[in-house]
Amino acid sequence: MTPEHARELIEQTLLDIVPDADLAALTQGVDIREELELDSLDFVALVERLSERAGLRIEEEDYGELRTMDSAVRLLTMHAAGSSA
Amino acid sequence: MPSLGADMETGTLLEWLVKPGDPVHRGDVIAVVDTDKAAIDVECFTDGVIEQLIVEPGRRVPVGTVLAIVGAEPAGQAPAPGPAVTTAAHVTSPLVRRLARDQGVDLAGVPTAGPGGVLHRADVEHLLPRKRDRMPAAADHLAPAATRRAMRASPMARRLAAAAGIDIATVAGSGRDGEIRADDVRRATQSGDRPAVPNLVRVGGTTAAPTATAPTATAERHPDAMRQAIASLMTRSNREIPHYYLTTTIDMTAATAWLRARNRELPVSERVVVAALLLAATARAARRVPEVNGVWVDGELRPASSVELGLVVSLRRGGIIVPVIADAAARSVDRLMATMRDVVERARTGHLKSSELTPPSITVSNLGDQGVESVLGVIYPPQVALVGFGAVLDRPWAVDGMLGVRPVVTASLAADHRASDGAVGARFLNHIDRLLQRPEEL
Amino acid sequence: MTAQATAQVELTYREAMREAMREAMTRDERVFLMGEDVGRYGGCFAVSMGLLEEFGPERVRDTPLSESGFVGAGIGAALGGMRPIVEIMTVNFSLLALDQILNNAATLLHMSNGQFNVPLVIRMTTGAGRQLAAQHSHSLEGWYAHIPGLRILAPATIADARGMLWPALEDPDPVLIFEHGTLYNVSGPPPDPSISVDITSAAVRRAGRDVTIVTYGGTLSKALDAADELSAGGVEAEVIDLRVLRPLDDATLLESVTRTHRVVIVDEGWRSGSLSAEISARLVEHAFYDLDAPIERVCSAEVPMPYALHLEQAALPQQADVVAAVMRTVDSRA
Amino acid sequence: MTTTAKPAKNATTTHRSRPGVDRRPRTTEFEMLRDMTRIRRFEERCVELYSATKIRGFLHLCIGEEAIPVGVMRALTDDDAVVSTYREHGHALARGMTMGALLGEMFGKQSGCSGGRGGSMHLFDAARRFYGGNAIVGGGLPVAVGLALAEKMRGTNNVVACLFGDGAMAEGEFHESANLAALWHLPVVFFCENNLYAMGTSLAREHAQTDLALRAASYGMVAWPADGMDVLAVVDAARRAVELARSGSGPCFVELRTYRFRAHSMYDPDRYRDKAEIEQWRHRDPIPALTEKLRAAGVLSDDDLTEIEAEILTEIDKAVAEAEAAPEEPVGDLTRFVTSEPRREQ
Repeated sequence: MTPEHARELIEQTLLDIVPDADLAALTQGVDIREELELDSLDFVALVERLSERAGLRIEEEDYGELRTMDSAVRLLTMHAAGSSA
Repeated sequence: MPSLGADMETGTLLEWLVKPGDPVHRGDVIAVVDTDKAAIDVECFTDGVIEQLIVEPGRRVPVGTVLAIVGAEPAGQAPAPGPAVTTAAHVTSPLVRRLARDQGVDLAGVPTAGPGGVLHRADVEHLLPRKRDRMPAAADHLAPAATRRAMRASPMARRLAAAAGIDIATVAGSGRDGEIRADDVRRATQSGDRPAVPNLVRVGGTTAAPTATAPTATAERHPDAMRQAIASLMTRSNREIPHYYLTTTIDMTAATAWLRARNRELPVSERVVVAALLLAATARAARRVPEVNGVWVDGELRPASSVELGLVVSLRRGGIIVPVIADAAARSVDRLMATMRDVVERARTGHLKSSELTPPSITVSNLGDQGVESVLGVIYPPQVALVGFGAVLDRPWAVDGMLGVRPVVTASLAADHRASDGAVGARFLNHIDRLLQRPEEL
Repeated sequence: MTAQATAQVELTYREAMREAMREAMTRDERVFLMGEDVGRYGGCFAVSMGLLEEFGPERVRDTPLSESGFVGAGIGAALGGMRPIVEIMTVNFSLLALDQILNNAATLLHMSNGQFNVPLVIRMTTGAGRQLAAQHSHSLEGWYAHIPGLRILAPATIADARGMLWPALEDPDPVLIFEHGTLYNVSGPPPDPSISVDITSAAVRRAGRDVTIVTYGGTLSKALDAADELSAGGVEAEVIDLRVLRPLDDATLLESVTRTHRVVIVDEGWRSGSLSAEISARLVEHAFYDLDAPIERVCSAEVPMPYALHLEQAALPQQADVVAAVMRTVDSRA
Repeated sequence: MTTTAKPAKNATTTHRSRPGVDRRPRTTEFEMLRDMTRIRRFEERCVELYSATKIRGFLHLCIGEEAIPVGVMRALTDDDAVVSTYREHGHALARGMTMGALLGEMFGKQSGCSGGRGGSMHLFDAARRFYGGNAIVGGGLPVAVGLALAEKMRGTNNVVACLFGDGAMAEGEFHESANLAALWHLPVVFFCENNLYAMGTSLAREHAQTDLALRAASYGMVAWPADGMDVLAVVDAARRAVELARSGSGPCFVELRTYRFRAHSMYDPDRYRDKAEIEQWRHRDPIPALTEKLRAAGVLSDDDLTEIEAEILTEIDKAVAEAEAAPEEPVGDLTRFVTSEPRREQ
């Protein structure tokens, strides 16, 4: 999975949960949960959909990787690399 | 006397077609009876011999009264089980027995007017106190028209006056005929509320947000309608409810470890978040402490029969809505998780069902999600408690004298001092703590 | 025949109901439409136009003029495993089928102790306002809302016209859908298919804090116009669209009334024994101590609907009547 | 002066001569005799129970018309559907519903086939596709047409038997139903039990054209009369009509000419019929008629009759005891099934 594909997938999933989210604000180092005010239920929904779409199982230990957009993209490109696109 | 029609209560015996000593067979017509509608033949349902004609022609008797006794056939056939029941002293019909039972009359002692010890309805009725003279004279309980007019106050005005402890009669009515309205009472009590302030929500389920199915744009043009509703609710809550606050810090090591291990086995879609455990523990604890699970109405605590758990949900465009999870104490952690996800998602898209907005018996605020350490909430009237959970954070923690780092959560209770006092509140929070130490039993 | 533009900018109420029927018949082959002139003629109000050509005479059945006959047949077919949609041209003719609707459709499940369900949907046009005079202008949905065992719907918006039919067909009990005659030509943006439409709750069409206007079906637009007029005068009216006339969504009504403390009910039925009477009674029973003014009702005049336009308009509830009623609740000096 | 029909033969209570040997021939005629007798004895007991206020409300008996339920139900399969009227005890028993279910219903008990909610006029049994009695004269006809419409649209080859009286022929719903059924070639058989009276109104005072079969034929369906007092004739007519309807050619109408020996209902003084007419019809009582035929053919003995009566008496007594012992529906369930129960949350 390419970084561009991963980023697009993450942005699409975020929009599912917060339809009017301002994705531009998620610049380098910005905490996604704080910026979009995601509570634990939103976050578990985000993880569930990302796992489905990326075809990989995101464990609770990996939650730290989903803090910022860059780290999330890295997580997907690395782990989902092996999975079929 | 057989029942020969749906609404037949009594019948008049017109004539006998048999006399004592006559043999009779099943299906023979033995008498004719008048039923106010027509003369109808009366059949005999047994074979036997007429022994005695009890009721003489011309008499009106209730359905079920024994008209005659059919003796056994000489061939020793058992006497026919006639409809009447022979008690020791009297012969009574089901109708008479039911009347007696309803009116609480002991049949044994009732003198019988008819021959042969047959008890008739009239015998029972004349024992009952006559109803007519016990009715109060119709006129006296209607207040004379004049005084009634002077006091034209709306029910709400009366309630506000009573709540504010002032005599409604002293309030000047601004209506055309001197009607007294809520605003008049507010002005009288100078409670400072602007007359136009929306009145407070009396029923729980503080939804102020219009449901999303409103197609017209106007619903959006008045976001402050919700803000005002919340504002007035909070002011009333603080004014009317004597709050007391308790907080405790709960070691979440066992809970988070159990959860993490369990989630690893479950598919991602069934993963359970900490909030579900906190709800489960609160619901179970609330079931055990009625003083925090109910409503304060008309000066007394009314404990709820089940735990109707209100969940404070913050809406994306600001404002809050408090859907209720019915009978939360009886739901497993998994079902609470599923229900919570479903209800919160629908709350945010405005698809709550009206049944989910019924008054909760206790409410939980879970602002911990937003990283706040502890939450001191304001109770939603008429409830008597609000539980707040902060975020689960790693904190230094002493265990058997050794210093370590442990995940902990601050749980707070805002409670109504009229309904419970500190000791009860503390017992409630400690119970939540104990439940969270053995998450597998939740 | 209205042009069936593919990229539809606007959708009429009639097209929304037609689309709903087409979707239902496509999704479930047990669903079929039966009624007078629903097939070749395309429906007395052109709602079922084109369905005969698409689904054939077996599933779009023109019936003889035998309301009791074909409504009873609808009940029997529902008992027999089908999911019929029976169209009675107007509520005025439904009186000929009242015995079947009341004594069979509404009663069978209870009387048979739960053995027989009647999953039947009956659609009929209702209401006045098109100078059809007394026999063709009745508004009797309130009668049907009196009968236990029936669910009564009054779609007032395009979204409800499009969305209510499918859940109604899925309901194992008989559902009656009343479509106000003046709504068929109303057009609006096509409803968002992702938003599911329920057939259980009322809807707050306009939030407001000073008074609650309760209405349904053909009088919703008049209530909303009255609310706008009132808003200019500083009175914010909340408008509730009942959507479901039985069972009534008491919770939504009470929640609103306990906030606004003033109520105006707008009902095109005759005042005596009308649905507005029932709603008023419930509010007095459950929100008595929150009422700051007597409940107002704006209903049709209790007359056989006259033909002449000026008389008919005088007999029907109008925007001005609603505004006047609201003002009586807000300021008793009005 | 109404007298109930005497039992076929004055059953003496002699002891069965040869215990253990079951030599009864299993011919269908024998079964039909037993079924008709079973209906008659059941309804005779209902008269007693009504007089003793155990059964309330309205009670409509079919004594005298037993050939029709026995004959018609024999022509149907388990998958066919039956729509009846308030004079339905015979139809229900012949369709296979138990005496306990019927008496429980008339006693208003929970053990009744409708849970005690319907009473004598509203007996329902989904398993046997018995879509109930109907207290509205003609009310069942459109429903039967609808059931047949469903059978046709679902491509089954089931038939719907719709039973009703001559009174219903004057209802608008007969006209609408007959026309719809013929127009859409539906598999429904209209069995008209013409007992010459619509409650107190004789045939000639309720119909301008009293040839009911002729009237039905005018709707474009096959229609013919048959002797409703001869169970063999009824079976034959019913079979032909059901086969015709099952073939898909459309509805049929069979006018079964019959007579009820008792009043319209327990509430009817029956003054509108003269006794001579009743006596005259008694001579065509379907039960003694079949009894004589079987006796003449040497397939029926006194012992057989005694055994039939004893079996039926036991069955009735058991049903009465069951009904009396059965509980009433708890008042708390009053509103159950007004609408369907919401699907249980998992």
